[in-house]
Amino acid sequence: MDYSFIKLTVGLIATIGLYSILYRENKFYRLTEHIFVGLAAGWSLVALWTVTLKDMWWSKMMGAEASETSGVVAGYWPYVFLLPIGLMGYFVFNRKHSWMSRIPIGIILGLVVGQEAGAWLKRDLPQIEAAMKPIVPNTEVGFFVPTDPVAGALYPSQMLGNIIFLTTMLTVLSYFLFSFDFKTKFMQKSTLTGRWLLMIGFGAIFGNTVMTRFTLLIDRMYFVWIEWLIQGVFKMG
Amino acid sequence: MATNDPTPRSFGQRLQSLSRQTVYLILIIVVSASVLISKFMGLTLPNKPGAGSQDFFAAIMAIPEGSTVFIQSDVTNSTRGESAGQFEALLRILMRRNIKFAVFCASGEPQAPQVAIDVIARINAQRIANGERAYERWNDWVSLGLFPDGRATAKAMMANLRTAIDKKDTPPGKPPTDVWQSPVMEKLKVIDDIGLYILVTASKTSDILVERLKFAPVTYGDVPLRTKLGCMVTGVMGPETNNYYRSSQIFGVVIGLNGAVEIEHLMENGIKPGQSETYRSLSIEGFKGMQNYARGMAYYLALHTAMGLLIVLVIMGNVGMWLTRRQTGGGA
Amino acid sequence: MNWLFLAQAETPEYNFWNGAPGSPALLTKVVIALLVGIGIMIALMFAPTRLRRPLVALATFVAGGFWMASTFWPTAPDAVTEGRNASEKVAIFLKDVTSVVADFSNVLTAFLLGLGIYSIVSVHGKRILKRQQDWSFSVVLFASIVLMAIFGYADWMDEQNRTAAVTALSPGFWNRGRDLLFDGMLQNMDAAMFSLIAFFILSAAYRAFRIRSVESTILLSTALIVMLSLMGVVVSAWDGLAGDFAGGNLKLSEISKFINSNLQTPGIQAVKFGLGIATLAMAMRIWLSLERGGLNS
Amino acid sequence: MQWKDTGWIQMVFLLGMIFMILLNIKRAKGTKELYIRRIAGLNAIDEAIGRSTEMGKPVLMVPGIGDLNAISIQALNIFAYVTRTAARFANPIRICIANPAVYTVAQEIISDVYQKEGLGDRYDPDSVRFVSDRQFAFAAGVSGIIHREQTAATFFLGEFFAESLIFAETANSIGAIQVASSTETTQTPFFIAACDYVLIGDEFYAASAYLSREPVLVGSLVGQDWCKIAVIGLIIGGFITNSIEQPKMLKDEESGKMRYLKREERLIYRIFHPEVDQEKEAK
Repeated sequence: MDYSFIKLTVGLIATIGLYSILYRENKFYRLTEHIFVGLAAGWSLVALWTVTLKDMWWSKMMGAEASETSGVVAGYWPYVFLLPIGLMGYFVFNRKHSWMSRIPIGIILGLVVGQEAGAWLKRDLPQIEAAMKPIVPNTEVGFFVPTDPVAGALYPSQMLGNIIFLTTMLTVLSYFLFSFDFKTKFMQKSTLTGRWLLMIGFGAIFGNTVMTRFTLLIDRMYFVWIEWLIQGVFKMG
Repeated sequence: MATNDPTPRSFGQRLQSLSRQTVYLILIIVVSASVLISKFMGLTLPNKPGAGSQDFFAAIMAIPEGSTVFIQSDVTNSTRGESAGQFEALLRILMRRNIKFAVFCASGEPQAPQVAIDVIARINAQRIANGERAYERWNDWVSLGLFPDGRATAKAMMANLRTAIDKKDTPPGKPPTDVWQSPVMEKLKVIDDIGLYILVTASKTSDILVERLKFAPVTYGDVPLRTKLGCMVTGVMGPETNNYYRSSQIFGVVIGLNGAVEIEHLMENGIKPGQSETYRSLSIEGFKGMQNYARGMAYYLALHTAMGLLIVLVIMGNVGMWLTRRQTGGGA
Repeated sequence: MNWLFLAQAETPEYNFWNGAPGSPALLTKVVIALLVGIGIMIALMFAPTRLRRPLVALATFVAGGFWMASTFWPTAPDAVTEGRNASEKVAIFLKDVTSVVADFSNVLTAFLLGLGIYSIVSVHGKRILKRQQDWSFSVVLFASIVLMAIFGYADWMDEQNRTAAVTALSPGFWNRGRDLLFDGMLQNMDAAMFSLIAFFILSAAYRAFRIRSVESTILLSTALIVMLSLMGVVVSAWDGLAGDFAGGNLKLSEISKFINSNLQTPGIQAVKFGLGIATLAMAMRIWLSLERGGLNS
Repeated sequence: MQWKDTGWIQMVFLLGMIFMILLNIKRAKGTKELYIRRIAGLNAIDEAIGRSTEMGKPVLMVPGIGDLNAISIQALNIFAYVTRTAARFANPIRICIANPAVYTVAQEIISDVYQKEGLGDRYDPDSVRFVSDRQFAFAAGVSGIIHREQTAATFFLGEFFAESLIFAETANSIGAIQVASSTETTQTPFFIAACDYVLIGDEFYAASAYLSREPVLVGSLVGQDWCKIAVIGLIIGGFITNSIEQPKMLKDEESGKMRYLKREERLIYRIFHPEVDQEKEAK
């Protein structure tokens, strides 16, 4: 048995172990689950230094010697202040000083939420712009869009689409108004329509997601039957 | 469960009460059979590429030869089913068109760079077997490795591309060297110098890039692009990423397994005039006669049967409910 | 002073803030700074109660303030090199510091990982000590952590001393072990767990998707059309049947395109607009420490 | 000096939104009762806790698998409410967490809830657990907890991705009551299929205001509504402007024929893309 087949077989056993939950909760699943969580935690410990702290913190603080291919990199000592800040988090289990854990948390949160305003500008505003669709058609060009359309023209069939687009957008937005007590029939209808039209979006998401999930299963079955059985055991193809 | 139920069941109730385990078993059988049939019969199923994939294909076919494309590949083997098919198709096109690329991961998934390198090795082996030129690491492509924080990396690339990428790769027969000395990277100074920025992802990294990257509009041949960012995403991320495509925040989007098949189909047949919705007169030759259909098509039959099964089961459930209701006296 | 704390190709200029790698000066500075940092930490332990909340609020405000400033401060033109005015200098400073600050939240979160590991050890350690149900599995869990950590680090250290060419020729013992644990087991477990969802989707759809209300009917019929439109065989058969009837608009590909661009897109966009605004509001409340209860109680 | 990427109009709009949120928070501090519409899923929280009390089984809470950000904090704020109710009935709780920083905050918030209720001795630090920071190891671990502890009520609120359906179906298979919400719209349909009560979109953010009636939160919610109305207004204004310009024609400089306006020539486009004008000036 060569190494790559052993590796495939280990993967197969792990797969069967996790799939066994489909029948019912059992000891084999429990064993696989604990190995899984253990390996993941072990890997986090490895990645902690090799992926995060070494490059993002230690090398920047201590610098790097010159090598054949790159020059000297200076070390910047102020990076060391991050360590005591991080350590303050460990006061969380101390009743008297637990408030100190909020300092690193506050800094992390600040660094994350501070980016939200900028993110909103680049993410949402262009979509708002794209939602501003014209609804006055250029009727002289025909009803449906031909294969060779007039540049810049809006065909009546497109207009209908744009009206539906805007109706959906505005009614769905109106569904998410929480602090207004809608007394008028029109607004009540609008929020209800919004909820219904929202379901179209969710339906589309459902359809697309089904594709992904089934593909993952297909890939697993490909692994089991083609890669393990046919290519691994029977050494074919 | 079913066996403990003392009351005799109607047909309608039975239709609704397949046990979970039965449903699971049917699914495994259906999918396994389809995968095996597809493998041994080598089926090619029809497909009709959508606008997102067409625009994506048009852009990577229009970009000038010799320019450098950034590929941010954030996928691992856990979404191999969809992502690998897309990634392989992308690589085949880039290699056939002699476009240089730098591949990296910016999602903190330590395994992703190796997964990408493995795929490149596989495609390269196929190229050599087909008598094509091997794509050489360092001269034709580089691996920039891992950037643990996508947000920070995108921001840093916008601010200063040269300092944001502080990585080494291995030239043939030499020790690891600063990537900026590689032919792939040496001409780049700011982020607008890259040809295209393509994201292959199974998660929300598309949001992160859209929120942080910004490109000046550019025209490649007949294809005007308002941005150089394009995405290959899994089906789940499809509808959300599609919004960015609809508002021109990305130039094209390839969604899921169907998208992988669409790209393979476009590679085979190209785009004929009038076919592309966005660029009506655009005409692109495909790569007829080369190996275009690959992993996407290998899984496509199973996708049909599995989705067909889901539809049948949902119909069964609803017919069952309808029959039961009718028996128990009207719309009770 | 040089605010660009990053690697540069040329020999760097040394100043108060940095030092040559491995030099005694740099080490001394690091040690002194660490001692000062720990000193500040100890001093904070004696901070009066009324100062506590403002201190946390100040930390949050300063951290978030950097990104807010870099969002709202106008950018400086790239071309000019001489004669910057004060506001342009600030803009350049913000731009340079971006790549430094960008990593901070990751580094801090990494320092907190110990707490997470402590939680795992505490839960499972107690189970083993008290011989509770399934304690043997907890032993397996610890063994997995230790194995993975040992092989992971050993392989990494090994790799530091190896060139890429050697790795390809003969993977060492540590490399094989790590590969088996990570690629062979962990990655496959990821994929297997991920693919379980296919089963769950099927059973959830079979059990729950009934045409009961307007909402469920809409959701179900859209899902059906989208799924059919993803099946190439169905699309080509349907499109063939529909032909050019009604301007070719009854083709399945056209119908799904219409739903995609005129109903699905605005629906999802509107939800995300709401979420975006709510996130922005929440971000502002956290940044300015306006929340009562929870974090700021 | 320039706002090259965005232009000052966009900055002003963003600042205006922030101003509206802050203004309403300030405004709400003075008043007592502000209206919030009924949110169905939230009324189910007490029912779910009540049921798990009857059965003597634990309440499970998962604040998603995201990093420490506004979403996780929001989820933990809702869980603080759930925990308070559960603590009064001496109901055991389990909070499973996938990020060490979120874990730290959760320990802090939850122990605080018990202290405030005067039930400090009932608090078990192990009830807030860090399971794994790897997505599917987390999913496997939480599924195991659901199966073994037979949780009677489950709350999945926060940033969920693919693992959402694993949790929801597992909990469904043991008959637990489920209240769920994901800020990821991609997961909402699956929660709709598998859970009893689902909060859609930013109902999740409205939840803490609805539950606590805290003036700051209620005021912020009102401010968010103002922002949404501003967005609606912006869209309406935009499509009217675009519609007015739609029939407009001008003479093409190259061919001399009449043609419709190009995208870049429209007013709205120029407002949103100031760099277009700047580039022209530069030429």
